[in-house]
Amino acid sequence: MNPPSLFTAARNVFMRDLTIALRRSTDVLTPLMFFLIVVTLFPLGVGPEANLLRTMAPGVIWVAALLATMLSLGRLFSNDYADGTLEQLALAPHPLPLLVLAKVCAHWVLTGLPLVAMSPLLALQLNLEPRQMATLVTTLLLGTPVLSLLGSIGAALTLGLRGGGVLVSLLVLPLYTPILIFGAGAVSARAFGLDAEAHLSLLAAFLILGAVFAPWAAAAALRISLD
Amino acid sequence: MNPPSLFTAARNVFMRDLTIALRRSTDVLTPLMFFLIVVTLFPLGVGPEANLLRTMAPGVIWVAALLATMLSLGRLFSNDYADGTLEQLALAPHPLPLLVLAKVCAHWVLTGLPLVAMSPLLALQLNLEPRQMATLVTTLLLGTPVLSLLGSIGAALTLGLRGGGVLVSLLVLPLYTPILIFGAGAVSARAFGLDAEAHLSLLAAFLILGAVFAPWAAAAALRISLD
Amino acid sequence: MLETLDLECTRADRPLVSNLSFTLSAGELLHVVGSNGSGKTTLLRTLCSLSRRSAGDIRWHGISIDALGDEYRRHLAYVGHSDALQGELSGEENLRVAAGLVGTVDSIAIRNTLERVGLRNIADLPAKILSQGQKRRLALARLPLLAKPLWILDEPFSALDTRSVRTLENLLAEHLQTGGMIVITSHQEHRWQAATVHRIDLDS
Amino acid sequence: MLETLDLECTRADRPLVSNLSFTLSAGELLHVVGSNGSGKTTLLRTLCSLSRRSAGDIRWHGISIDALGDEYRRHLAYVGHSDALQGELSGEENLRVAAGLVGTVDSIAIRNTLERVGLRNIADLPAKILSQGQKRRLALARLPLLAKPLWILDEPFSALDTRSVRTLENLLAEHLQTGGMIVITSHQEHRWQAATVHRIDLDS
Amino acid sequence: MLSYAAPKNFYPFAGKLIPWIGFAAVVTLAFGLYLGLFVAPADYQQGQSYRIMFIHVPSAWMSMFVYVVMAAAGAASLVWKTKLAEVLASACAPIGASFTLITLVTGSLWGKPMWGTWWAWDARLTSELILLFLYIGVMALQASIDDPRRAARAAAVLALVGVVNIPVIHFSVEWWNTLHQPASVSKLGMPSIHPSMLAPLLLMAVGFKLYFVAMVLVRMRYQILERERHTQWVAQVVESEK
Ligand code: HEM
Ligand SMILES: Nc1ncnc2c1ncn2[C@@H]1O[C@H](COP(=O)(O)OP(=O)(O)OP(=O)(O)O)[C@@H](O)[C@H]1O
Ligand SMILES: Nc1ncnc2c1ncn2[C@@H]1O[C@H](COP(=O)(O)OP(=O)(O)OP(=O)(O)O)[C@@H](O)[C@H]1O
Ligand SMILES: [Mg+2]
Ligand SMILES: [Mg+2]
Repeated sequence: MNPPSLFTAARNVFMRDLTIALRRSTDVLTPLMFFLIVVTLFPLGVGPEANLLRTMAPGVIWVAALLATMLSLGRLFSNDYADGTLEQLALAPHPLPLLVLAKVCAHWVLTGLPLVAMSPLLALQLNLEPRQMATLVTTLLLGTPVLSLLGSIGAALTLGLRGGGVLVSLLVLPLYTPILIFGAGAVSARAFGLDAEAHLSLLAAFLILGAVFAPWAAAAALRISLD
Repeated sequence: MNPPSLFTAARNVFMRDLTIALRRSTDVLTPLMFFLIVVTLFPLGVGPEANLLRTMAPGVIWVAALLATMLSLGRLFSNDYADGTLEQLALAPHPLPLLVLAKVCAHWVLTGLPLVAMSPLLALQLNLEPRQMATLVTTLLLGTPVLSLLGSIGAALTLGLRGGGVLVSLLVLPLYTPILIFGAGAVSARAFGLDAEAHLSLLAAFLILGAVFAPWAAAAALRISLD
Repeated sequence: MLETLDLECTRADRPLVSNLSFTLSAGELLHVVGSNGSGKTTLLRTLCSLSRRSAGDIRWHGISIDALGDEYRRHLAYVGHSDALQGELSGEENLRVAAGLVGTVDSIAIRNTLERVGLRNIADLPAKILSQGQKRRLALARLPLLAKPLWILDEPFSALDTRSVRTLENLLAEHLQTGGMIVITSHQEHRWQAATVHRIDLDS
Repeated sequence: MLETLDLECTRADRPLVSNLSFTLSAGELLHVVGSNGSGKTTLLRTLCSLSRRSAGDIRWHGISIDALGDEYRRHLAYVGHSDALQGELSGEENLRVAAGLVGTVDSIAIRNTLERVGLRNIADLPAKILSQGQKRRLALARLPLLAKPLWILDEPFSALDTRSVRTLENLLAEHLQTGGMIVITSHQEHRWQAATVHRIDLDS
Repeated sequence: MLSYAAPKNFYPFAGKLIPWIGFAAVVTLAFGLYLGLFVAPADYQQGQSYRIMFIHVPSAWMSMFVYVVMAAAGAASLVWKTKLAEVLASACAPIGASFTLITLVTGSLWGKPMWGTWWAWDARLTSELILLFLYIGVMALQASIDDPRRAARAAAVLALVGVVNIPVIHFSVEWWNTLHQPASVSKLGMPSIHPSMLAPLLLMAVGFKLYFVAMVLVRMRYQILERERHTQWVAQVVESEK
């Protein structure tokens, strides 16, 4: 049996995660539904006034995206941890950060991407201006992968801990704040016809930094959790 | 060994849950911190304008309370399920609904009550009017137990299902909407100096109904999950 | 006295056990054997009323267990594949909880039981850091403590070291001598110290 | 060749195994015995590089495994207390995933292996509905499939029925004949079919 | 010098240092407070309330400084796997969290007379609040893991990731136009503050640092005892201190 190239192994991990998730289609649907429901809760809590809703909308949508991603982090490693698969992954003859990156990519495809696809609909519901729509989609497209990347660190650190689900939010949400600020900020800026380019390039910078460093941190955290 | 009275058994279950949670004080702290952090995220997303924040505040605080309770639902049964304790509970010679009620009470003491205690601080941060403060605390005091009660049904139904954490939110959040509407509605009404009594009596009615019916539904759901 | 009449257990509409009738009286042991996947666990969970049977009846002293409900469960102790331990609680606390659920808590009895299964000196460690076999011993310690007449045990010997296997065998023998009943599965052969041993082979 | 030098393993700063030195060459088997909680699992995980040792060294063909890193892991197969199965995936898919991670996937080899461990006819069921012993067999099926020289097995015989125990014993014998190495724990006694059997008792 | 890194040697060494550093901290803090509360003149704009500054500003500096120390110690513990660095990192978290809390409380108290509100969602205030959350996250993570070595390493990873927040706090006043005071003391070159106010401020800053060192040593000693409780030398120490 020839050792597969690193790339093949990573692709196998990626495909495996997709297969498992699609086997349970609710797994893909639920973060999306959560996103939708949280955004819907706000008009219920705040009242139906259109102007107020429009001002709040970028923030609300982004916070909902943060929470939906965060909630779905449990899936990233914990099933694999509980049944011992993660040990096998750590024993694979490949750099763990790259396998982690493959898992994070799968996670993003399963949660981040659907959120991005869904967001125009919500923007419509909350009366966003048409010119804000494109910015919203772009910021989410740049920002949600960072959420998955940063989240993987928190998920790895809290593996096997009781109350892990809530603990991970405590670790991860503070790290998410810059993305929230620039993401929602960009969309709000467009409401006044301002340029959002600076915000967007910052988000892109976060994405690159995250893709380079987060897998290493997450892999280190995994090895610690398995010890 | 004499069989204990029903009341003793329920008290034992209640005390056990408290002991386990206090053994891990983070378990008690994290939903609280989550509540705080979510409320903090909104100004970051929406911007710092004080008037806007004040209008949003009741809705934001209530939505955060909903989410914090919902997140902590995982703790209600799933640890007991994973390690087989729940089977033993189902095999105990006592009506399961009452043992469930004991567990729900423990859950509320550990999550709902701290939220209520924390809420005045958040009200201050979001510039709520002083007269709204008392209403906020009252609505939370009446509403959070209902959240725990309704949540127990969702938690029982999703036991052992993959992606349970997100699935439970899907089942439970729609059930939570009436409480959100009347809870946040009461606080908003006070902003205009209106009376909130009708809202409060509705919340009290929900509480009584929930306490009577939810444990039965949750117990039935538990037996189904264990089959 | 536990008896089944034409019991049938199915999994996803596929019958695993069918037309099973047996009677188990005080002091008797029923050893359920069968290859992996033959339905031993399914049968035991059905006897506990955790899973539902698809046909037939299960009776406790002549009355159907459905009619008895909690009254049946009062007489029953079950140890399954999983240990039912709270990782956060110490060994002693775990036993205390188990006892509190079905009877009064007796600290001395708990300490004696821990001594018996050889966990006395680590009784204060949280259960989650115990080794596989130590956890298993803690789960089994519920049996002598709770003093129920009917024990239903699903591979209780797994993960135990040789000394603990002997301890458990003695526990079983004592229980039978005092008029208890045992339904047990095990892949190993044991010399049961019982007056009457029934054996059901699910493979045949 | 696997060797340890004055190895020490600690749990929560308490030493469990200390000053352990052994050498394991091709075709040899190391049976680690000890009572529950004596540190067998801890030792095995340390040998896999999953847990960190607190002192001493572990060498693979003379080079410290820290220096080797992934190169060491390329030669190693580990089956621990848990089965490392994805409940959602079928038996065949589970093996396919395991193979894909460390080598090329060969469908025929997978089918033969499933045949070998007696799971061929339920290879399409999702792993979560399998019985305890069937899961265990699926986990063990990775061993012949992956063809690694060093096998580290933590109580592989648990939950297996008698026929599967024999199958596994044959697998082990074959592996040793073809120059493999095995580190194993088991509470039962086995007649190992190995040229050289080392035995480490952690209780003494 | 290296031999002091062994817990066994560090323990008595730290024990000897603590009284001296503690004493120096008390003296500096007392003198600084005296100068700040009684000698420095009232501010022509803010009257007396500005004196909160002598607590607020040094503790704000400390809240960030301690985090950096914690992250650096964490990094050292991951790289060199030394026990002492692990212990140092975990001793930092609660102290840093307290300084952050003090900053937030004193800032709020100061904000009421100055800005007419206890709290505003200004960038610096918010990022300081997030710093508190980061500290609490590190502490919560540490408390959730039983094995102290694992706990220390996990907390180190988290602390390192969170260190990006520090520049955000510091530069937030320049990046966003906000309510909060821009740097007036820590500015390079000439500080734009009167010397009679600067002196007590600097004294307080030094005092807080000394206090921090003393506290951290005390906590480290406790943890070392706890973690080495199975060893011979701890048994001897416990014996001799009975
Ligand atoms: C809750 C409210 C407040 C918080 C969280 C807060 C936070 C901070 C922080 C983190 C620093 C250190 C910044 C650095 O060195 O980079 C700082 C410094 C400072 N703060 Fe505040 N602050 C608050 C309220 C106030 C108020 C109301 C005033 C007075 C108007 C004030 C005046 C100052 C001054 C003068 C400095 C020193 C700036 C320097 O020279 O670096 N703060 N504060
Ligand atoms: N949903 C399902 N669909 C089809 N078959 C199922 C389903 N759930 C369980 N089974 C089958 O039912 C059997 C369950 O057997 P059970 O767990 O009772 O076996 P067992 O005798 O306890 O085996 P072991 O010795 O391995 O513990 C297995 O063969 C399993 O494949
Ligand atoms: N955090 C901890 N603090 C103290 N002791 C611990 C901690 N974690 C594990 N232990 C102890 O370390 C030992 C772990 O042993 P291990 O799991 O290696 O045993 P084992 O030989 O595999 O036993 P078994 O035969 O039961 O599987 C146990 O005695 C356990 O109590
Ligand atoms: Mg079974
Ligand atoms: Mg073991």
